[in-house]
Amino acid sequence: MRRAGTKVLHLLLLPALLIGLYAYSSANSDSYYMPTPDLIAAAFVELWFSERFFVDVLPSLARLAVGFTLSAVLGVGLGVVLGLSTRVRALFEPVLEFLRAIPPPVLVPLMILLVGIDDSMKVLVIVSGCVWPILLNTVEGVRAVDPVLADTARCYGINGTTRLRVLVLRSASPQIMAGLRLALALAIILMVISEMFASSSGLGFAVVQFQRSFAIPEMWAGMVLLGMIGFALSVLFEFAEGRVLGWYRGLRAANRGE
Amino acid sequence: MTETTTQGTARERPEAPAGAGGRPRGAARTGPNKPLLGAVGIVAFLGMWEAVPHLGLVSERFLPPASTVLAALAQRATTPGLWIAVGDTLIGWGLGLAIAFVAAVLLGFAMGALPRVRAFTNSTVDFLRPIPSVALIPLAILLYGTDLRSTLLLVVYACFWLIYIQVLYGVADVDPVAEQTARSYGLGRLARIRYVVWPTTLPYLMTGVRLAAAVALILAITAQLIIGSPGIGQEIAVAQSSGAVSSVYALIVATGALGVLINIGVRVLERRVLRWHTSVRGEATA
Amino acid sequence: GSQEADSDSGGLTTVTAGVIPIVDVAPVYLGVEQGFFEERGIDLRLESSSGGAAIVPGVISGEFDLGFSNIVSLIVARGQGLPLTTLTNGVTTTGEQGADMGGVFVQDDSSIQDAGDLEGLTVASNNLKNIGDTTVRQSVRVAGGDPSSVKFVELPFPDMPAALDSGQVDAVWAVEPFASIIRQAGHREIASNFVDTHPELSVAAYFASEQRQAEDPELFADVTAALEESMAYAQDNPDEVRRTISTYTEIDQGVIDELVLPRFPSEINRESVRTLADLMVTDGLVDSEPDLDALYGAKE
Amino acid sequence: MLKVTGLQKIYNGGANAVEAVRDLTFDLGEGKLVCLVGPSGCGKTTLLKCIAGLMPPTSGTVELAGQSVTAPPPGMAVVFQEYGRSLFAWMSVRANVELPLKEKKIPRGRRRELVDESLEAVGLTSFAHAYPWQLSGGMQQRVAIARAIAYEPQVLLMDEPFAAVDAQTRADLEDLIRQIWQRMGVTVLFVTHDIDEAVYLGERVLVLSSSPTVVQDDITVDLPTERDQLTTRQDERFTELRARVYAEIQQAKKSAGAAPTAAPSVAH
Amino acid sequence: MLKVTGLQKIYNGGANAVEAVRDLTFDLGEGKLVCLVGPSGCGKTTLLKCIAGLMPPTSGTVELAGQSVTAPPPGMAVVFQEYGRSLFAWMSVRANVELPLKEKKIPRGRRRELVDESLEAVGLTSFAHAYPWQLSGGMQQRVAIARAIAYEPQVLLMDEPFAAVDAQTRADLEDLIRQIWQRMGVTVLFVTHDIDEAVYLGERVLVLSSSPTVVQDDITVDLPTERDQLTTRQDERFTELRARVYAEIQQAKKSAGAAPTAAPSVAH
Ligand SMILES: Nc1ncnc2c1ncn2[C@@H]1O[C@H](COP(=O)(O)OP(=O)(O)OP(=O)(O)O)[C@@H](O)[C@H]1O
Ligand SMILES: Nc1ncnc2c1ncn2[C@@H]1O[C@H](COP(=O)(O)OP(=O)(O)OP(=O)(O)O)[C@@H](O)[C@H]1O
Ligand SMILES: O=[N+]([O-])[O-]
Ligand SMILES: [Mg+2]
Ligand SMILES: [Mg+2]
Repeated sequence: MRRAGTKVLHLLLLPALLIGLYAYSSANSDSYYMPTPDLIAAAFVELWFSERFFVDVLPSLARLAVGFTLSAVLGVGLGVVLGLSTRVRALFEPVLEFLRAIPPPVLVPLMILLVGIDDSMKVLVIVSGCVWPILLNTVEGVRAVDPVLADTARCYGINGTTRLRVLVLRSASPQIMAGLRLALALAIILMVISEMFASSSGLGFAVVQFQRSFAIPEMWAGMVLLGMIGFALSVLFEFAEGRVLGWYRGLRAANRGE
Repeated sequence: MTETTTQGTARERPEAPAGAGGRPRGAARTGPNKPLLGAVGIVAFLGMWEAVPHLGLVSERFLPPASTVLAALAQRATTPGLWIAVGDTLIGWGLGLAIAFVAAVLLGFAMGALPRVRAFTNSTVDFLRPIPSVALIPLAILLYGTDLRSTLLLVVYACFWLIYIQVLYGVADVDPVAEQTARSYGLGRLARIRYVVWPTTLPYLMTGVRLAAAVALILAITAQLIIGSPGIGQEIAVAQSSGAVSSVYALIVATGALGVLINIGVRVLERRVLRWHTSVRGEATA
Repeated sequence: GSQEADSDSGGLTTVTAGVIPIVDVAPVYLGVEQGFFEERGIDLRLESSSGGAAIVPGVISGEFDLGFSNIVSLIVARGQGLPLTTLTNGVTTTGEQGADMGGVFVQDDSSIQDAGDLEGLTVASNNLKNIGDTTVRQSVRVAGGDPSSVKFVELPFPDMPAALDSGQVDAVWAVEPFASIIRQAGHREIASNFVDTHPELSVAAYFASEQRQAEDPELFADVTAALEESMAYAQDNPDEVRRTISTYTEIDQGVIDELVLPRFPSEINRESVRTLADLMVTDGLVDSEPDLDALYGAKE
Repeated sequence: MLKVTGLQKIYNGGANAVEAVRDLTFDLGEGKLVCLVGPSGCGKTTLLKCIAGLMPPTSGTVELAGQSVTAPPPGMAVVFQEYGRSLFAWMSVRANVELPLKEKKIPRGRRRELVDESLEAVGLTSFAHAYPWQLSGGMQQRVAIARAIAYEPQVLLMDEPFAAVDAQTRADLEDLIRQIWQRMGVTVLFVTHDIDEAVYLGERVLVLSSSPTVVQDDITVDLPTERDQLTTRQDERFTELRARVYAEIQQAKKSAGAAPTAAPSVAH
Repeated sequence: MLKVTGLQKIYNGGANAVEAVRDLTFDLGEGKLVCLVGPSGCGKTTLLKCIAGLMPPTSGTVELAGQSVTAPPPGMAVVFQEYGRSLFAWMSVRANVELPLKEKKIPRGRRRELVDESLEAVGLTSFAHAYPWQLSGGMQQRVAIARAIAYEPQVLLMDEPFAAVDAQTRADLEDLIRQIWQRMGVTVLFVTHDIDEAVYLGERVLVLSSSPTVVQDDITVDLPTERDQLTTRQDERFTELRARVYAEIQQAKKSAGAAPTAAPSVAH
């Protein structure tokens, strides 16, 4: 009971303070771009407790899911290959760094040329941005595999996919999880960016549309929803991470005598 | 895959296979070839790019071949305009990255050291992180107009989270035995941060910096693109709205080249500060 | 932001204008060149921005003293209560079918013959719920089609030539210089949507915030006069316009020579805007009848 | 000096609890050198960590110089069983040894002296600038020892500190520890699994039972204070004591073997 | 079976090179049990890694069953000195032992048997489901040993495998190794720093010099094949051999001490 209370406090205290602060400053400012929280809340209810949720939000979430999953597969896959071989890494790193530095918005025309303007383009935009944290973290995690453990695996003939599964991926997993966690938030951001092009619906499209038509409370309501989605996904992620990194957390806690 | 798995441990890589004369060959083979391999990669990439429009896979009007774009870039590089734009972009990039770095590191270490406080911030952090920088543009303009500070706001907002999250994971990675050693020898909290937590976090931080360096560049340029403050982004915007396709790609190439240079810088730094780390020491001779 | 218009050393008052680096704003570049602003003690600084999303908040915050935007965006902004009013007209359609500064284009071998054939098809517009889709719907309506069945997708103008070329959309609504680029690529124009809406349609305008204007009415009178003089000059000197364009854009000279220039009357054609506003109501861009008088301000 | 009372430690690894230490009570006068032996897994490391204030006991108390220990007390040095992981990979050997001295605000000149002396004592002078991971196992362990002795602690806790070094080096290091102990009056708690070593080094040998652990026996080593690798080990009394400790440990293990259900289950 | 010829190993840590092993030549017949002793840091681990095919020697060759070793040969098991780091932290004890058997495609039933037997042999049956980091140092080391013996190797390389266990357990494990060796005819190379252990276990003891290392001596242990912790260790020949090995090691260390410049410099 007490524990649940603390949890709720952890969850809500700071947001409540921040909302209070915002309410205070927006009430004392006549800035058009800072509507009071009640206006935002009203817009939120009106917008998202309607069929818009199904028209705009769900398809966006679907693209988000596909984009994130693809990024994870691609990032981890490529990251393992690059992490394991100095030479492959030397070969590809400059090109990858080149691509990484290019803003997704300016790549969109090229993507339209290559894959068209439908959902696959949007997924590609998401992937093009959020694969990087996963890729980089995987590379670094793989590079840092404990040499004693790697030697052990080699001696016992643990090769190929087993080696990948039981040695490389597992020991890199703390760092891979860091990458995935970053990518999750980026995926939401990129979902919005992707819907700035060749769209006619979607949550990102809606937010940009509100912004352009100066429907400011609605725009903030969209951002709040983005934040909530981010929060919900991160709770899910936390859960998944707890399972994947259970050993790691135990290991770190063990020596503290817990 | 099988090739790399049978011979790819971090420790083993630097060692040379025995030559007939017993002279180590490894250093000679992997060492100087690294930049060369990178150059090969770039050349292959440019070759593919050159081929795609020539083969008619994509119309030359929309994706000019690499040679055309590089020529356009070379031509631009003779004018001061490009260099001024690069300079403007790098200022926004560097300042934004530096601010994000300092803020994220300070806060990350503070939160790592104060898990109780951190528990109160998690929900807010998770809520704020997915809010896209680009959606903050009107707010930025309203607050700071079109000057550098708007760009900085966007750059800092996006980069801060990247570094912050990396630092949190890094701080959590401290080896308990090392931590206990430090505590038992009476190292205070600050000393432990400096001598134990900081080095453990460094690899994570370096990855964070590499990520953030590119994101900072991306956002500096996106901000210029949308807000119109001077820099490469604005040049891209002008070229785009003029339908000057080669110019757009030339500027993109300039951006990518900046990214490559920045990464080289970070890698050099990494080899210095992480020479003790498994990921680097395994390749020390390479 | 420059809340107070700064005075520079030459005794000129610095005024900042947020503009988009496109053909439409050539008159102000010309006006600066010709000294129309300086004559009135104004040092006009032109800051290029990507579009209304940046210019409107810039004007609201006082970062820009004035800005350039299309009429529909201004009507929407005013409808949302943003205290903006127009200064002068920006650009007006040529009024000539098939020879306007913007139009609807299809692939040359497409079976689409006129706007009526767009029923059920996909058309790209740079922004949705804005001037493009509203006027294209009107073209469809005029050609006897059902505008509600046309599907619009958002695509930036620079991406339209490629999207049309590769058949990813059935038609695009594009303006100069992309209209010329698309024409030069051999595509076909099927409608002049501005003309279909109104032969004298005011497409864009210069605007400022009410507050700034109230603070410094004389300055804005001078700005407006200089803008008007610039527009008149541009209207009379199309070659000058083409020459200026090459100074602030990177449009290919071959395209510049072919561009269809808009007209630059300094007066907003209120009847055409009324028509547009009615279409906005019909198409659901705004909930209620826009108060256009508020948009024009209390000047007249 | 050091007083352990009713110490119990239960590890709470998830749902299942492991009672590593059941009930330990003993004390240790100032300047004493006590060796701790016991079967593998009986809780020696656990006990040491509780004494060092690195781990809170489940129940019972640890007092050092009359003060209850809740955090690592000042003036204490620990040599960890996991010597490899207790060295900072990012620092040279020298920096590893020097770091605690810096924290102790020892002036640079003296620090230098202490580091040089202790590295010399463990035979690693020429490796001062190497990184720990460039050293062999035994060398790493000696770095950890050098760090502890350079620190000039009042209390020295050592967890199988010579496990990785060769016989000759081990003998040298044993003598080094006794010599430091005698010269500086430091209180030493020394965990070892080598019975000869325990008897040779200690004034007392504490024998722990199998887990869940209690003190099985507390044997006073009544050998002369001046000890010597050759003569002491040939001493008859040495052999007797050695045999007694050996028997106790076998006893400790047997009782565990007889009651295999007493072995903690860490299943999950 | 195993033939090491002119083996040299230079570590190339940055600009400065360390010649860990200078010139080693020896061979080892099939089914032999040879112990390797030598001063701390003399290159025993380095040698083992070269033999295991984990590290290419700088010059010289290693041949196993007539084949030049360039990668870990099949049928070989290694117990690493850094036992803690050689266990997979994300797997239970049981899974750690079972993993190589899975890779060897041993059927499930047999695998189960092997794992159970080997855990039983090292006394860890009740910890099968624990994670390695829930174990004490000695227990972790025993997991590594269990993994090696469950693997049923033809060649077994062990690097100070009993360093972290108590005397009694150590004696038991020594007997276990001899028993497995006799029963299965496995070729064993056993690194230890315990001279008694080397003599008790081996058929031959190889003594290495200080670094840069050569073979200092090669001593045949002419004790009866049936050995026993009590009687063998009381055997006079045992004491003689023991003394000889001890003298050799001291010799090895002394020659290094006499020429301190021979100590490799890892400075940078
Ligand atoms: N983090 C942990 N979680 C659960 N159980 C643990 C943990 N650490 C130790 N144990 C258990 O506590 C018991 C005592 O462990 P400890 O490391 O103190 O033994 P030890 O006497 O030092 O053994 P050794 O001589 O092998 O080092 C063991 O049974 C071990 O399994
Ligand atoms: N990665 C490395 N880089 C540089 N030098 C190394 C490295 N590994 C080992 N050495 C050096 O090689 C020499 C031999 O090391 P090795 O680990 O083989 O010794 P060892 O005989 O196993 O010693 P111990 O009994 O202490 O385990 C040592 O001087 C050590 O400093
Ligand atoms: O925050 N970003 O818009 O990338
Ligand atoms: Mg222990
Ligand atoms: Mg070794």
